[in-house]
Amino acid sequence: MINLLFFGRLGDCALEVDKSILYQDDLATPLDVRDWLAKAHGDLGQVLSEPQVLVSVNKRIVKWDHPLADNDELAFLPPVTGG
Amino acid sequence: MINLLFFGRLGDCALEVDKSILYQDDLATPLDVRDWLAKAHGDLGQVLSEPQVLVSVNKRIVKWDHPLADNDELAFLPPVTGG
Amino acid sequence: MSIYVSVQTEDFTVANEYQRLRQITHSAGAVVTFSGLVRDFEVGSGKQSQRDSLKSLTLQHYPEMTERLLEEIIQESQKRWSTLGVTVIHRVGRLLPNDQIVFVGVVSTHRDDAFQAAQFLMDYLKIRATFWKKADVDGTEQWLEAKGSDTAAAARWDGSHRD
Amino acid sequence: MSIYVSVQTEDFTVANEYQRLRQITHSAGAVVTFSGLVRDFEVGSGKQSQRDSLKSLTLQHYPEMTERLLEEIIQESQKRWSTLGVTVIHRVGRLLPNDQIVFVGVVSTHRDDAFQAAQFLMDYLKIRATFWKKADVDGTEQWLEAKGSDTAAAARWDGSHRD
Repeated sequence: MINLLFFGRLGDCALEVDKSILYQDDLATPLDVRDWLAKAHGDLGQVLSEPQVLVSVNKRIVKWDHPLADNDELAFLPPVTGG
Repeated sequence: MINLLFFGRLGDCALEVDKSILYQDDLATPLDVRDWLAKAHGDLGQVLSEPQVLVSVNKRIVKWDHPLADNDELAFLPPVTGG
Repeated sequence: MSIYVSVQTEDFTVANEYQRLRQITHSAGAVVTFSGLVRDFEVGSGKQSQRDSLKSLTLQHYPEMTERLLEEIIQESQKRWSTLGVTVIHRVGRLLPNDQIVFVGVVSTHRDDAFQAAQFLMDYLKIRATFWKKADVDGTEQWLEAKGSDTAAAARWDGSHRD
Repeated sequence: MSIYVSVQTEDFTVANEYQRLRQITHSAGAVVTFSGLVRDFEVGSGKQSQRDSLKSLTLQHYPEMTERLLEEIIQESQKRWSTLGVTVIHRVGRLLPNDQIVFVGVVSTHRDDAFQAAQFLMDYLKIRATFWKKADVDGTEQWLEAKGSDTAAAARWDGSHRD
């Protein structure tokens, strides 16, 4: 399984999304997952493609072509607004 | 009268000095007072002449040729070390 | 060097945090504390029309990742300034105007280190730590946008200058 | 803008001073506090040989003049930064290692103003306000010399830059 997390305003666009997806060969990178999500949820695909959105795997920021492994935690992060 | 104050290490050199002096024509400026003090107290005259020593009249920093008036409070201030 | 990091829903007490920092070492010469408060016009870029309309802020964060990032920011500050102890506390959950939201405290031997490190920590925390704010403005909830001024503030620490 | 200045023998409580600043206005977004402590190696320029040998510090000041100068320094800071409240407390009399000696607190809408103003106030207070320190080092009393580093610290604010 790949566990999905959507933070900030991304969460509002991902209410309908199953947060646990089957780990499979054609979802090998965060980019693959994003494209796959975009097929079923066009709005979500659009916000996830904004250039400021970062992606993390197991709580580390990674590039969009980072290889995914089974049981990874994949999170989509809009620009932070703490402090 | 002119009231004299000596702060910090200047005070240690002025223990013997009368802190209240008669206002008179030949003590018309802080410089005059300093020179007059130096006559009786050579050590004090020396430390008061160090370039870092500032002088104030009635709690305002002034130049050494500032005119003195009766009842002025004249203070000699070494470099400050607060904070 | 003593580090304390906490992401919490509970309020913090500046008095306690100050005492904690002060007691770390007898070499302490300077303690700087920064406390951030929720302003009633947090929304947008200070538009007058939105003043006084903020009802609450809700802070979300990414547990574990946030704490680790805060520790990394503190380690980064230690490369630049000589500090004896650092505390970073950030609240999450629902906050009201005038509530305390973030605390940064630094104890050092010399005052410049404490001042600079505290300011650096706040600047980097704003652009690096995984917090997100949602504002309730008169009953309408909206996620806040990142501010360009925060990115600019953090950028001033780039390069090798220690000042 | 609310100003509180005090030169006092009594200790101060950071908690109380923080509350005073916080309560000045609901526009407060940032509170910065600086507390200076008496270090056990205050004497000289940090020579290791004199570490741990400071028994006490005795602070003298020029009553009325000091308070006026502190107010002038605060007014000067207001020309440069937008602050909502400033507190400066300086203790005089006999102090022991680890005692609190000076407090500067600033409340502002934005954090940069509070940080910069607090640092400016400390820098100028050190070179302008009429305080003198005498150290008791193992039973020998000596007046402390002004530090060149303090003059340099204050000089960085010269010119028109607000950064």
